[in-house]
Amino acid sequence: MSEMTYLRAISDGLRTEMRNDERVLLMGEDIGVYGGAFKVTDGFIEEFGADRVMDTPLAESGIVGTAVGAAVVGLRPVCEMQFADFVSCGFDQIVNVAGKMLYRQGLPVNITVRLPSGGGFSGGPFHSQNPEAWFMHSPGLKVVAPSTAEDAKGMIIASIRDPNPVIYMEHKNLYRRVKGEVPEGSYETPFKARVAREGDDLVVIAYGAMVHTALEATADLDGASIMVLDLRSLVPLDEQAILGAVQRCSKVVVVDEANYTCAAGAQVAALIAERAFEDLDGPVLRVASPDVPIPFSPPLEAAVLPSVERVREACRQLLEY
Amino acid sequence: MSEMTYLRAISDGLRTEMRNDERVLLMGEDIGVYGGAFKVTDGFIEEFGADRVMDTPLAESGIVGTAVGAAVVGLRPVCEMQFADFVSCGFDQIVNVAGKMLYRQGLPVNITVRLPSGGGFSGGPFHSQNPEAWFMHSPGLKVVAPSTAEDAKGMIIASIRDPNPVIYMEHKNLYRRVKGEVPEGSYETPFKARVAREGDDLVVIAYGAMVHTALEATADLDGASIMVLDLRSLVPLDEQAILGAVQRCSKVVVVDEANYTCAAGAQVAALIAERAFEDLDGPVLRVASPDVPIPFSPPLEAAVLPSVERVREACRQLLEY
Amino acid sequence: MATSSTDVPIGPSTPALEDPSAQLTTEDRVGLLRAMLLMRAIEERAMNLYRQGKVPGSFYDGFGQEAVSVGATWAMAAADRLCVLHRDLGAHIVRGVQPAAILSQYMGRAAGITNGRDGNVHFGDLRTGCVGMVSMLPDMMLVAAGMAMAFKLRGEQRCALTWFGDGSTSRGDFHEAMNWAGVQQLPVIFILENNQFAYSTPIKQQFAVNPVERAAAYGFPGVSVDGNDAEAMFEATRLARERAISGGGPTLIEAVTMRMHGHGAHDDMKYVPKALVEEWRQKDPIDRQSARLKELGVDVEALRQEVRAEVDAAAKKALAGPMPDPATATDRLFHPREAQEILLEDGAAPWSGFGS
Amino acid sequence: MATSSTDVPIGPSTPALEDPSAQLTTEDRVGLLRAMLLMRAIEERAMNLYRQGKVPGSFYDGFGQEAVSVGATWAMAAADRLCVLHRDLGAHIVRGVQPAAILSQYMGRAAGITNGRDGNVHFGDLRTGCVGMVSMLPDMMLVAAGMAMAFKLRGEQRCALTWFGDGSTSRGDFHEAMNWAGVQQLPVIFILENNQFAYSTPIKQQFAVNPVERAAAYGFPGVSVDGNDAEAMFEATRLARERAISGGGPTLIEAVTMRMHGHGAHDDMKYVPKALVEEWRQKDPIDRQSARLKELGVDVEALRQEVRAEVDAAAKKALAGPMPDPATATDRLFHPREAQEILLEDGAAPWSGFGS
Ligand SMILES: Cc1ncc(C[n+]2csc(CCOP(=O)(O)OP(=O)(O)O)c2C)c(N)n1
Ligand SMILES: Cc1ncc(C[n+]2csc(CCOP(=O)(O)OP(=O)(O)O)c2C)c(N)n1
Ligand SMILES: [Mg+2]
Ligand SMILES: [Mg+2]
Repeated sequence: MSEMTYLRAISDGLRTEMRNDERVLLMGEDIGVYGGAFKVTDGFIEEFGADRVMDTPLAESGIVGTAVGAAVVGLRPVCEMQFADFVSCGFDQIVNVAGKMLYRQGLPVNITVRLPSGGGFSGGPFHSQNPEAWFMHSPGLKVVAPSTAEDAKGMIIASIRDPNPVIYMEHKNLYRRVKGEVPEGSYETPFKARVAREGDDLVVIAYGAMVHTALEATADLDGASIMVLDLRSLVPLDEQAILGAVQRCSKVVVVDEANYTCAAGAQVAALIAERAFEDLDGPVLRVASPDVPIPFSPPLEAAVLPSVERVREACRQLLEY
Repeated sequence: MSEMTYLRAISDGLRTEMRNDERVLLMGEDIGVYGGAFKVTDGFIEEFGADRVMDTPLAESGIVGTAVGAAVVGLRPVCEMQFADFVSCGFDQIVNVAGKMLYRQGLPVNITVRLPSGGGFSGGPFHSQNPEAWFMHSPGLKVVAPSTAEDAKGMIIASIRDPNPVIYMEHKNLYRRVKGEVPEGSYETPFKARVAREGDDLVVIAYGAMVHTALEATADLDGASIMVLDLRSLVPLDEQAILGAVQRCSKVVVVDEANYTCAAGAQVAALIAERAFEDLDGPVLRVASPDVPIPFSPPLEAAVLPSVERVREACRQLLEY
Repeated sequence: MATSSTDVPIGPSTPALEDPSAQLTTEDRVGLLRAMLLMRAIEERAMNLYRQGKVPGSFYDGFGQEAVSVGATWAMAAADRLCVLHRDLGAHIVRGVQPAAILSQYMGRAAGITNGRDGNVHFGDLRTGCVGMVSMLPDMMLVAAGMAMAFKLRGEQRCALTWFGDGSTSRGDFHEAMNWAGVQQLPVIFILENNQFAYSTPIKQQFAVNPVERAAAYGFPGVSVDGNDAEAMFEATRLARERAISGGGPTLIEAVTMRMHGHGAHDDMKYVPKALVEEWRQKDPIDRQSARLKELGVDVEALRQEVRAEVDAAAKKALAGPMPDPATATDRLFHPREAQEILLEDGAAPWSGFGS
Repeated sequence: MATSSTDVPIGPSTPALEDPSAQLTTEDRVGLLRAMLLMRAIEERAMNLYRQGKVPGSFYDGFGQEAVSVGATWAMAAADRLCVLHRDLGAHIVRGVQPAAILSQYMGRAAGITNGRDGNVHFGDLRTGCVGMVSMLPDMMLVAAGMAMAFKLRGEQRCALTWFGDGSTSRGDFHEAMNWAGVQQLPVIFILENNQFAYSTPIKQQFAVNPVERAAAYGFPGVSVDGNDAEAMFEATRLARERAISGGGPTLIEAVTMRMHGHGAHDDMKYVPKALVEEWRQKDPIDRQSARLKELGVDVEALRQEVRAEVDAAAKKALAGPMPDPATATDRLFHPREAQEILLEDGAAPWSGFGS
């Protein structure tokens, strides 16, 4: 065990798996000599060489498409999009080539696509997006979103080992802000939800950065006993854990940093409305970003991103219901 | 008034608006000399010339990107994706360029993107998709999906006149199957929901082809009085109409041809769970395609697409609740 | 060089290839004809089955372009990997896919290569080293480049090959793949199947200059070949493969040909000048190869009959097979962690030069 | 031609342009220098404000590349339209955007061009005929091509111009735009700003052959220009514009230059050889233009001071402005039907040749 940041935990997971398995290869823009825009792969090229830490042309479709090719002949590419926002430029290769290959042809595509996502530092409309729902709506892709350093490492390893294409959401605003004890060596975190805090009166369901917002918002809320469920995996979605939490708490707030409409949170809320209706003791409240691009200027961005205050308000409203 | 197919109604709307407004220009693959893969623009090049019915290179990003450029200097381009599935290749230009321009820069982008969508005729994984939820989750885009011939015409005209980028979903399985009386000349259908059938015991909420599935499924269901709400517009979503219907009926089935997770139907169900909880007298049931690519072979496709029978079952289950 | 429907030059004049027959035994040359005959017979049968309502969806064929896929694939080794496109059924045949499996595929039967999950030529049989194409054109160029990248990284003497049409060159992925292959000097062969139309769109609306001219500006050679000559296609591909596996990098081959049927079964191709079709009918690749073999004393008629019988039997077998079980419709969305790793396997490589 | 960090040739040898000064009055030449000085002074000020925490997010500049945007924009007419990229602040300055508005933009103030909705150079002032760039590179090439397409369709004598970097040429949209412009022979000017790096990636990892070589294979000329010479940039762009508006089609101009700062403020560019930076420092575009004007007897020092004072005043004004009101954060997602149509308006076109 040693304490490290969420960012270093991702690096640690990548390094561990690269040492374990020669088939693993990293691809992306500026990940080699420069060590990545966020320095996740700092020092990697020295250890693993330019062939396994590949500085690619500025071409997201190229990165994903060639990774698919390399995967079906036995490599295990891990692609980095410099920012999650640029995944729109590799979108077609992900949803149509990688996502559908196994179902159609029986050929698994073992690639991992890392998406540094999320807002909170004035990245503006093109460096703050949370595009996970696009991929949740595209069959054949797994989508995971760790919130802690320990899970960040365990889930990058599990993603690489998973024979399917995995979209690995890493929230930029957790990179250096979140630290934790991380086991040494190789381990996997399952693609299942985790109870971040036990509680009985109400459950806040969240993932990624919003887990921390939820924990902070509910750490001390008028003495109520509030559970926080960290989904960790969005596809597969741990429906059992969600339904179990609702059964236990009867009141639910779903928090999502992404834009409101058709977000992961919409799916979770819809699931609850369909399968846990009888357990509900109040509306399924949602906190998410409104449907606008994430603005640049701090007061505007703060007005848009879900805040501790907004989560707290939603919980209060429901507790009083 | 004259009776025409859904397909001809779209043509009629396009022709009407092209005669009305010289700024309107059609762009797409094989839409000119050939008249379009589905013949929506058959005969157009003869009337309007190759400059206004433009056969483009096979390049979806190019189609959308150049349309954006043409729009901001005063044209009103209507882009056809040959099949909705290929929109993944123009995805970035739609979500990042067209969708965010007004919010960021104050510059409206008046383009319409026509997406022939949906399954039901063994189109297989790449000619059957319903990608509307991707765009609902991308701020700055309007998304509409008419289900009748009259609305198909009125909404294509309204889409062209709308100063914002509009994703116009036209369901291929309605093209020749659905006919109706269509007013002559120019008119607009508002981006609001429509009651397709009145009813009090239960409401089925649907859009596009699923409106017809819903109507058929509930035409005679054990004598129950079943409302069918045709959303018509997905962004903006007519929340008032949805909440009003729930208030009136207390029981809801949401039907969606798209894949289940994070679909339009998830958003509708989540909205109801949040804002109409007290009106609900039973779970919000959903019928949608399971999360797999739409398979080619008829028995497989039939097993995946929402059927009259599945909608009927969901309604029965809820009526008995 | 061949006449084009437009005023866009059909590729640069390429130095004449050496006589390809030096590389080909009579058996090879018969094999080429046989594969082309099979391709045509299977597609004709499928078209009939389509008209009878037995092939769901749409149907697309490669009538008149048989030499492009058959000739090129004849030059590929077992360990090479291919992404086969929609006019290239011949590649599957050469790699060893059985006619009954192909007809089952078209009809959406359980015994089809994709078990009914995908239609028409959207298939790749893993056991033949082929990745099934997606519809989005030309996405597979990047997948082929990626396979070649893996070969190069591992120091293997193998190459990847893919096809794409003239229209497909307009999309961004063409460029990303060409550029990637050029920068990394990958062992990949790109075959531009210039059949002069993309659906209804003639090449002059796709490009101002023939894309084969672009290869040089990506750092590798582009050559134009008579796409209706299976032996010329073989030879150009053989040379490209030699360059590839000896570290010489990619090659772009333009196969100059003509789409002799509509885009799909529904398309009467009114937009194509009749004279152009007539002109190209004279250049039929099967007639050309038959004439060669007749000169060598091969009994081509017997071969034709043999192929016909084979396809008859295949059709019978395919028609007898069941449709897929609807209960399986949602299976195989994800590959289980505990299941065995699945990778592409080697395909047939019938060329005598491989000594097999 | 200029030295490159790599062994990729930096463009073809282009026939020397005629002496550009024939087209430029002394006032023009001073105007070029003035705009470059303003660009540098504004960016230096912004960098300071960034270090003081007054510019949120990241900060990017075009230090050492001022001639590329200033020179090219000087050749643009009021009715022309531009998509300005992230090293090209000079274009905004020439088109008439005020320094205070730019600094407000960087600081996310309400008075910024995007009212705080977007950051740094991601802006376009509608009143100057400029479309604000998106981050996704090089998406704006297609937008520029689309504007040019509209001009051509309407028979207007106008053109569109955009910039993009060496790295941006690797993406599919580069190709789709080049091809579209070539097929339709559009009045568009593409300026490839080859500053030898894309973030940390040197050009030899982006392409095997300089992309300016590709223009010919799209059916239009590609020319290489000394990107550190504002007058050469002006002249090349003027000629390209003449071709464009007289129906001659697109031009690709490679501006050979060097990124003299890190990719962004956070980047120490350790990956760039020191000698290369030193070499290019000798070619500073502002020094070059200053030397020319000194020879003509212009008081360059006075100009510098004037610019400094202007930027001081602008910074003061910008700093005094409020941040945007959070209550407006969700406004303007859609343009109301009943509101007035908004289109790009004409910008400033200071070149004396336009007689303004
Ligand atoms: C990205 C994309 N857009 C549109 C289509 C629809 N489409 C299918 S085939 C075709 C024409 C392809 O032309 P070409 O590349 O020349 O191949 P050919 O069919 O002539 O062999 C089109 C437009 C597609 N498959 N992919
Ligand atoms: C599609 C896309 N992918 C990644 C990025 C992240 N990114 C921002 S600038 C940059 C380098 C751009 O290099 P170049 O085009 O040469 O322009 P320069 O910054 O050198 O002027 C990268 C990779 C981006 N903006 N767009
Ligand atoms: Mg073709
Ligand atoms: Mg650069």
